[in-house]
Amino acid sequence: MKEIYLDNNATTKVDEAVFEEMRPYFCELYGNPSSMHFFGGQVQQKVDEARKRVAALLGASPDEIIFTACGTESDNAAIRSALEVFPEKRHVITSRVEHPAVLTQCRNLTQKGYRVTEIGVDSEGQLDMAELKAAVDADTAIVSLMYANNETGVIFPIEEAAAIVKAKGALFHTDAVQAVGKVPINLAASKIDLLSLSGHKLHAPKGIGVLYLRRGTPFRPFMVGGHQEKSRRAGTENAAAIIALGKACELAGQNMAIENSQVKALRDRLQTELMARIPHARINGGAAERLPNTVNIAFEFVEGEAILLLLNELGICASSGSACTSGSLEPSHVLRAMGVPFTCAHGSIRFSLSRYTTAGEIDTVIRELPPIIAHLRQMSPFGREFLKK
Amino acid sequence: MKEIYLDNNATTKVDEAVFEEMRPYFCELYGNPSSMHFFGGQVQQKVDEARKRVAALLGASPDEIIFTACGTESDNAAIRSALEVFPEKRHVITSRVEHPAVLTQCRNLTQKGYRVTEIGVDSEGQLDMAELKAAVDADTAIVSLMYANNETGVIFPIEEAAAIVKAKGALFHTDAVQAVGKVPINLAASKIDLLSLSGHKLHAPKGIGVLYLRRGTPFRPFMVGGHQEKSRRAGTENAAAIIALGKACELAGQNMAIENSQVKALRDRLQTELMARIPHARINGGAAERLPNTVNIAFEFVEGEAILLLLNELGICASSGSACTSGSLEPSHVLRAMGVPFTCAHGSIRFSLSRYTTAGEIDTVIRELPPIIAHLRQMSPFGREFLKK
Amino acid sequence: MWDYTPTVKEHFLNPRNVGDIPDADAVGEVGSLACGDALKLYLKLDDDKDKIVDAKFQTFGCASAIASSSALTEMVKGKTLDEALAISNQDIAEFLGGLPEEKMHCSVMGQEALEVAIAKYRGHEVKPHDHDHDHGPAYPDQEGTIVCKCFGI
Ligand SMILES: Cc1ncc(COP(=O)(O)O)c(C=O)c1O
Ligand SMILES: Cc1ncc(COP(=O)(O)O)c(C=O)c1O
Ligand code: FES
Ligand code: FES
Repeated sequence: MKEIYLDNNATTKVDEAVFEEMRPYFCELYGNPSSMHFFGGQVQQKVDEARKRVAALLGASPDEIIFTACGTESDNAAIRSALEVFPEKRHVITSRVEHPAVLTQCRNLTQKGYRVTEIGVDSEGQLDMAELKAAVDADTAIVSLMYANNETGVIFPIEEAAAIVKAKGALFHTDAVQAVGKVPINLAASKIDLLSLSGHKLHAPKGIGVLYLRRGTPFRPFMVGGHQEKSRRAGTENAAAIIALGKACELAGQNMAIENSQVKALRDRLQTELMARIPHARINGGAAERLPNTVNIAFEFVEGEAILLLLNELGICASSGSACTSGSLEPSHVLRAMGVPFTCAHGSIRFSLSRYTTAGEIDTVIRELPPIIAHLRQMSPFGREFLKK
Repeated sequence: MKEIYLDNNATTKVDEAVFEEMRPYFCELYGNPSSMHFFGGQVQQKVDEARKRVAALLGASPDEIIFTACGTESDNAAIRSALEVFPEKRHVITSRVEHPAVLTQCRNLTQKGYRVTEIGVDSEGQLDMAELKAAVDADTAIVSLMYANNETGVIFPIEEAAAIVKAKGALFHTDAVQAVGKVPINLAASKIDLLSLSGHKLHAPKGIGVLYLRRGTPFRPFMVGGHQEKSRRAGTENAAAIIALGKACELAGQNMAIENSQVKALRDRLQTELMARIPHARINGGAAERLPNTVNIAFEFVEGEAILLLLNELGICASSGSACTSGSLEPSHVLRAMGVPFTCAHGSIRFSLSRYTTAGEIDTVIRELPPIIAHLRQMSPFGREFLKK
Repeated sequence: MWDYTPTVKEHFLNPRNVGDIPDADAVGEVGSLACGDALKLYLKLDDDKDKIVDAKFQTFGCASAIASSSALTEMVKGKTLDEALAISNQDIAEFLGGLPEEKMHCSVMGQEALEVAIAKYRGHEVKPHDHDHDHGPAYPDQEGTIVCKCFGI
């Protein structure tokens, strides 16, 4: 069965050009970039080139780019660093809808005596800026707010938030794992101190991430050992993956327009058609500014896993909540924070497209999903009651 | 120029079979293993298979294997976990010759009020067991001792050390990054609680490691976020690299005999011939039990970086613990801990072989190195004096 | 691996003026085996004892140290002692087309050896030089700039 892959916020296909770029660095040019011989040195040059490419996509300078193993590591590193840099500050701010890579870390801090404020969102998933403004104070070490939400695609007004935070002397970190490559980011003209991205969300392989660290920002490394990455992240450089990420960032820059035209048009058609064909459905965060590739729809009276598995039977890959929290019984913390009623939250499905998504694939979903929802509602006690009316 | 690669303790070539095994998981089977659809599920199965293969090489059970990003992460995770598990214990033990991934971390702890004991080694690089015995007490949270040294190849009596440590109730961690695949390890019949390995040292790619965690050992995750790896290590699973590591471990098991016969024979010939042809040289740790692939030779009156660069001109890749490769003042902490005189420490070169090393390559080094040493000694004020005599 | 310029490589692979001058007018020696770098510099002056007509060196050290020594001996030839004294380690690095930041200290030795040689020749007191030049911090400062590059690989 050929998959129809609409789960690009979970992970993406490695671009063939990205694969070709990294391919020689496994079996042929496998040297350690830090070695004292030409065989490592030639890899170092490619790593430097990759660093420049990543920096170019972000409007950053190459020495502000620290390669990590993934988005989670970047998030963990950013927050831990701030706490070590400001040992006297005992307050951390984040939002209720962050990815677990930020949220779990922050919640763990309450056990260590930190004050942790989780800023709320409105029913469209938009950040409560007044609450943020009221929360930052001189005791705040770091504020970590995501650029765009992985479940709903809702985009936070990050620059505005950063300005508020910087005015109070706290560090500002943004988890931009879902935003990079989908919306333009120019760190040169920004107040963001730290930013996380993850390669496998933008057609680079899994296992590579970046922590952007603004020049001059105090920092303590998370992973300690050798002096790689200018002593900011120890461990042998994952050269092949770094080189791949460099290429992926170059391509992301070139494809940004496509994400915001072609991909967005397909996403828009998907949501419009599904909303037209399926009653009692709503787009979570539908009225907010969103990523061009993401739509999260709540279908009342049915349950997400059942929808997913029936879609799966047809080769259609989507998700409910985030991949890493699945298996838990509670509906997504993001939808709960938005106040989405339980009846809807349980039946919410996220479709996330990419530049590989075709119109034909979208047509298939538009055709196949309505009968699946109808079928499940037919089976559901609440659904049947509703259908009777 | 075709390289003669004798720097396998720095990193290794990815085995072609390993590459083939992981190759489909970039552009075709790129699903997220934790996803709710068949497209991710099929990757999950391969990840499980890889976990079994890694476990088989170590004599461990699959649920004791936690995939990490590298050896450094595994080392960091092991030590940090022990401190969180035993917040009341304020003592940590390691050795003076550990890799920076362990040593830096331990030294940082002294600033946080921990007592850190660094066990010394004798002139052959062998661990002082009496010192270890005297150092462990009820306050010791963890003892971290490397299985085999990356610079000299000297193997520590790890099982004996583990027995001493476990008798006192501390956790025992070993950095086996250089040992796995070169010497047999059977964790089923061992007292080791935690063990680190790194894929790129055994013909898997860079960017993948393992932390072995004995069943029942208390643990706190280092990287927090999603529930991957049974909530013991967050972050999207690096599926391709995990699958590659599984294959590499399978091959390592099959090639263990070769490492200890063919590779060892080449290493022995290299060291015997170089010692016969070059006066005033000594093998660092030569009298100790060593890894079959490693030899570290000190050449008096000359400096390591100069040797390396002249070898490099001939395509020969090796490494040195010389300060001058690092631009720092002090030579390798390992050689200093062994009491190697500064005159020798600066001119120490490590050759590390692999199953890809050929007899012809070894012949080339045996032929080319003696004149290089003679040339540099001719240029060195100390060398000239010595040559006059 | 260090980013050495072609000139550094050339002077390392084919060092000029290696050796000694048995009837040297001035000899300067800095560093020691223990330090990991040492340099012995010989100068021969013209009949007026003013201009340097020949220079030779012996170096124990890394590629930068060898190349710096070689460069220095080329630079001083034909210079008066006072002109030679004006040569700074930056000048040596410049002559080589630059040195990596972490390796700048390797060129200091050349300048020091020259100072010692000339001072001794002129009968001035020589302050002991070995081991007093700054190799910089091995660990990063707040800004994250580092000098040391030991990766423990
Ligand atoms: C003994 C030892 N421990 C740890 C490491 C760190 O491994 P990695 O570079 O994969 O983080 C290495 C190699 O670099 C090593 O030789
Ligand atoms: C918003 C966000 N942050 C962080 C992560 C974690 O990234 P990774 O899986 O690369 O660790 C993800 C995806 O999993 C994400 O969507
Ligand atoms: S002589 Fe040691 S670093 Fe240059
Ligand atoms: S010569 Fe002594 S420190 Fe450099």
